[in-house]
Amino acid sequence: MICEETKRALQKLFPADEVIAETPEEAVDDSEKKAKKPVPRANGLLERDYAVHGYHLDAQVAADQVVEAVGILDKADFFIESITGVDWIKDNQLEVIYDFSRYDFDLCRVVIRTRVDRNNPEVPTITEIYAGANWHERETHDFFGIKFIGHPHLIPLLLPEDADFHPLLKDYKA
Amino acid sequence: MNQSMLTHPNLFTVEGMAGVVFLILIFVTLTGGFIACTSRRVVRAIAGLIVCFVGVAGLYFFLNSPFVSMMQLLIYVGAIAVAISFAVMLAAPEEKKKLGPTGPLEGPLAFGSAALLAGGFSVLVLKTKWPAMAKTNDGSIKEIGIRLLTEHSMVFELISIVLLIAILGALVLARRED
Amino acid sequence: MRLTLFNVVVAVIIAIAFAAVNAAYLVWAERRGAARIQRRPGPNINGPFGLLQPPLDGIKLMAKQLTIPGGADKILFIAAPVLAMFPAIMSFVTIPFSENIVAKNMNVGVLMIFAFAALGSTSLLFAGWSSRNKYAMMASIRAVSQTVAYEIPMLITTITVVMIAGSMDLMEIVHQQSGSILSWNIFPLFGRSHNILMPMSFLIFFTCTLAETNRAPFDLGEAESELVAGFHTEYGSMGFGLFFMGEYANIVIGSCMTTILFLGGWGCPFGLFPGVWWFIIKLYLLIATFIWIRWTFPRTTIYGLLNLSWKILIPLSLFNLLFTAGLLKVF
Amino acid sequence: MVAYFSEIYYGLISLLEGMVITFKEFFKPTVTVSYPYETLPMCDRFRGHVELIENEEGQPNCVVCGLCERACPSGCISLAGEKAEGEKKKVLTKYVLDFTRCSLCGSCVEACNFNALTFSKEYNLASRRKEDFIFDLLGRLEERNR
Amino acid sequence: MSSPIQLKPDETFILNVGPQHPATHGVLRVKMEMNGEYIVNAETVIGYIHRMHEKMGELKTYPQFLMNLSRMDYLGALGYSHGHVLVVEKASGIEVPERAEYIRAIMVELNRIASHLFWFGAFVMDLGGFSPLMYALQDREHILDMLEAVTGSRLTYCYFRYGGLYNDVDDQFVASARKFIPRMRKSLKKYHKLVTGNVIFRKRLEGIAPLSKETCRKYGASSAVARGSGINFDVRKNEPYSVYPEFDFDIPVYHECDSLARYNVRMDEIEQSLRIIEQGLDKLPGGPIMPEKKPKIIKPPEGDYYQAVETARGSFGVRLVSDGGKTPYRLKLRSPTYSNMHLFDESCRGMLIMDALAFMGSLDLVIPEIDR
Amino acid sequence: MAILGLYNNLSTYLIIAAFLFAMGIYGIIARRTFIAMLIAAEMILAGAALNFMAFNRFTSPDPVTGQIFTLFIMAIAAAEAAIGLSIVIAIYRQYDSIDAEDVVQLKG
Repeated sequence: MICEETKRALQKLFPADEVIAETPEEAVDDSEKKAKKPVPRANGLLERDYAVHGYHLDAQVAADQVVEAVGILDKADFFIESITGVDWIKDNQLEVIYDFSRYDFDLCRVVIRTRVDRNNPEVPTITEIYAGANWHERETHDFFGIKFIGHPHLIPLLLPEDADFHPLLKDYKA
Repeated sequence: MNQSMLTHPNLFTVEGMAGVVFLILIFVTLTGGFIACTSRRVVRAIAGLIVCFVGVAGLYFFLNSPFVSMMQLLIYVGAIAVAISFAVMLAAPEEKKKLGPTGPLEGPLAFGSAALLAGGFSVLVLKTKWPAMAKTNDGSIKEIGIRLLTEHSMVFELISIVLLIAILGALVLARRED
Repeated sequence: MRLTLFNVVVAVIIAIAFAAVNAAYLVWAERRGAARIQRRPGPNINGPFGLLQPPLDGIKLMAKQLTIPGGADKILFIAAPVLAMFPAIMSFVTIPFSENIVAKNMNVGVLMIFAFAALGSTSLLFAGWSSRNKYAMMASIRAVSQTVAYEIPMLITTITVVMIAGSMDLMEIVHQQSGSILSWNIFPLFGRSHNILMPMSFLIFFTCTLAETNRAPFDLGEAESELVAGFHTEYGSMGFGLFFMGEYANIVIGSCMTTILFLGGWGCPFGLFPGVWWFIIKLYLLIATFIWIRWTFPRTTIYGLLNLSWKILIPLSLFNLLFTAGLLKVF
Repeated sequence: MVAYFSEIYYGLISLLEGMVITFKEFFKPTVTVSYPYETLPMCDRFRGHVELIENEEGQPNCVVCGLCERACPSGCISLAGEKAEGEKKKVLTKYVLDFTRCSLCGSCVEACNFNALTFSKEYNLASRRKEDFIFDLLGRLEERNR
Repeated sequence: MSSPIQLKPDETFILNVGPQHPATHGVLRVKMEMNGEYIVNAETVIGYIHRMHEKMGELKTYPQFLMNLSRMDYLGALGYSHGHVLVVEKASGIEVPERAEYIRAIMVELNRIASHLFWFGAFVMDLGGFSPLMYALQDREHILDMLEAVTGSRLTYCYFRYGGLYNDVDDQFVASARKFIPRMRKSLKKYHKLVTGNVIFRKRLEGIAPLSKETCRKYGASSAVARGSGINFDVRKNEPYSVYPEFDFDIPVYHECDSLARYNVRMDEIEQSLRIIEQGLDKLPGGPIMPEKKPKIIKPPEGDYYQAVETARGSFGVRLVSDGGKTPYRLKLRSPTYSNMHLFDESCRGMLIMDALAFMGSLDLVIPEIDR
Repeated sequence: MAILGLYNNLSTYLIIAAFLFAMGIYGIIARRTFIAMLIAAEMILAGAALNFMAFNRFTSPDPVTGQIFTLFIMAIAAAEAAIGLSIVIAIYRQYDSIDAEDVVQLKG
């Protein structure tokens, strides 16, 4: 199964002890428990319940590990679904979410996320690996102001070309 | 003065009409030629050339040769002028440099020599008495065809070879070296 | 017929009027025909069957301001639409609608029509060039390369017919097809030609007329889905109107030529009424086919179009020429 | 060589096939409706702009609960009512629909629990002035009753 | 079709296709660097009708946002609503009655046919044939009439509700849908004869604009763009949702990778959608269309949810990040044409402009859906 | 109305031909781009052809020869234009200019 293989491959990104500590298979879906601990989740790989969340693997990596993690998925023939961001203003963090899926019937959806500091959001680009990430990264830059280091053409895509605001930030007021 | 100058056709006869049309044709020819040679824009020069050739075709028509007149339109306007326009569009798309008035020899010099030529020829033409001879045939299309394939067949063949070589040469020259 | 001042003036006026009325009402016919094919009513508000639509459109066009884009070559920009109309009207002069209805019959009639058709392509060239618009420029280059490419098979096919008739006089060509319907040039076995390839040359000629007049499926010069409006992108008002009229006038001339060269001109398949009506029936049937084709097919590509000319039409028409020459020698 | 001629032949055949189809279509009746002169009836569930429903006495069913106002995603409904002396229910005094912002989603009708709102069948709503699209539904109701 | 010729900088010129160019079907602009009729480089500029649906999603409550989905794609609106209601139902655990699911599937497939029909007409019009558009619109009109009779609107349906539907279908709808299926099959035959077989049409599409599997994967293409390149990918089959596993239908896949393959995929999809509708009408169960117990205010529990559906234009994904409030914390709409369009820049290099515009037509673009 | 009878006069044609020829000469000398020179050359040819036609009409006993010669001139002109234009295009490719002065390397 490709899911298992990918999981194994992705797990190599994390130090062994960390993975064991942060892989409570069932507990994660328990929303009440999660609500009690407001601290953002530490980096690690989670296996999610597909029926509830709609994806299988959820890997949170450090910003500098993104390229490596995406490279693993590229080798396993995943296609890029989307890239987006989430503004966790309470934690003073921005999250970048990469969605990957597969064309064949061996279903496996993988989510890779990374959290960066809200004041200095910088993530390396993955356009070198997936050319299709280009627009997705530009869009994320438009909406959240996340800078993708090494992106070839990081100018506003959906917003007007002189836009200097980032509408999806929670503190943005129109 | 020539013998034909003595006829004075009335404006309201067919001959008079023809005279008016002829004057218009002279005007068209010379204006077209003037534009073609002096215009600073290439495309205008080509337009002038086309106008000039249409005028010349009209003159041929007056010279009792509708066939050559139509061929003039077909070849010069339909083929040569269009080909030149094509070359302009291919070679000078931006028209960055307009055609300068001055060339290797300065403008006045060229004008002088051209005026000298035109004047000299005109004087020569008017001074000379041209003998007229009796016609031996009517110069119809049929006659042209027969003569082309009998008397002038050699030239005809050579011309076709020249054209063929020209086409091949043009292809070779214009090809890009990949 | 004697050439008098009165005759000439009347002939020119009739030619212009014929071209203009044809252009206007062919637009109407085209719109109605297209609507019928697409199961719509088409223009039906102004006058009975919408017959007042074309003059009203004309008035609207004339009332509009002629705008000249900045940076355009003004003289050529204005001259181009006139140049589009002029050859079409000149060509009408020599077309025989019946034995009597012809402005000036010339013994080089065929050649004259081709000469003026060649003049017509320059108008596209200048329109595209002088507009200072990239779309117009590309379109005009396309349109001219297309006309140049299709002139060749068209001329060769015409030469075939001229060889059979032994004359370049349009009247003469029609006269030789007179008699029964079977002596028309399109029908191979009974007429003068004995050439079984005649239907094919008719097809080649018809295809070439489509291409020469920039009609669909060969309307690359005004390919509206890629080049906006082609060479007349920048034209509004009567400039556009003249191009429009020129296009329809060219269609009429192309159909006239097809009728004369292949369908026996004013020759009637069976008596009934005078020849000129037969000529007009044949003419408008051909034009209806033009419209029918226009609303059926998608557009070709520029290379598909040139390939069709150079790889199919020219070889076939050349073969046809040689074959006809051989037949004429034999019979 | 065979391929060359068969390509031409089948190409011609395919073109003729297409022409036969358009020829057949030419003689079929038209299917369009010339709009300003003829119109089609709107279907029962057509969602035009909203309208108030009246009871038997010609008064609106509305009890001024404000559910529609809250349900509207675009904030185009504004209504007001007052409690008359001795009455139990509030009486609607103003119901304004800003049609320029309405996207005809029907949330207001769905939110209404008192059968007070419905969709009208009006669709000819063109105007040059913005003010024409501020509908006073109460006034419209009165006008209908007159 | 690549141009190996090295060009001098002044041998190219910039052609600005759009935002009001007839071939772009809306306000899309492509800055093309041309060498004659060949495209050297292209840069797509989008965002002219960007409306920030995602921010609206964050500001509006769940039911209030429903109507925005149908404004994303005006041709195949129901598919987009479907994705949204599915993710919210999944997140908040709402059970959907079986009848509602069947009706949803039927409606989405009808809408898919309508969308494909419009695309067919517009695509042929891009190639210069106008009449097929009118024929396609006639057939589409039947679908719109049916949908209007049920949903109350013709394009921007706001029909799906969390847990069910806005209103039920009646017998008249079932009858007209049953009548529609054979009629559509007959029209399809007509289209194939009029357009698909036409030699001009085939010449324009065969072998034009090849897209490799690898390109599709790198750009995340879906729908006919992927299936025309030999990728057997359809969310309805790969990731079955709703009642799609109950239906017997095929995914048309073509391996030619050219524009004609993409065309063929969509035309075959109409046929497959007809099969789904046929089965759906046969199997349509009775019962309610809304669940009996449904939370009054929709507040999905905290978490991160994703749902992909196959709309007429490809794989549409909705990511819902909820913090347990009345409004979503983050709502990401992954539109399929966004990825499909992105291909264009790279793939059109070296093509003739007319081929490139035919290629653009074969991508089935709906600009409001790209811009969101 | 003597002016209306001009069309029946050999000298008229010859003078027009002389003017065309002179304008062609002027163009060749004064213009510096190849295409303009080509246009001028076409005009010289036209002038010559007009001369042939005029003599053919008015003085020659055999009115066919002149026409045939004119036809040959047209063929030559067409060949010349084809070759000339392809040279122009080749030169443009090589030197990025159709200006005769820019193409200095040809001077040898």
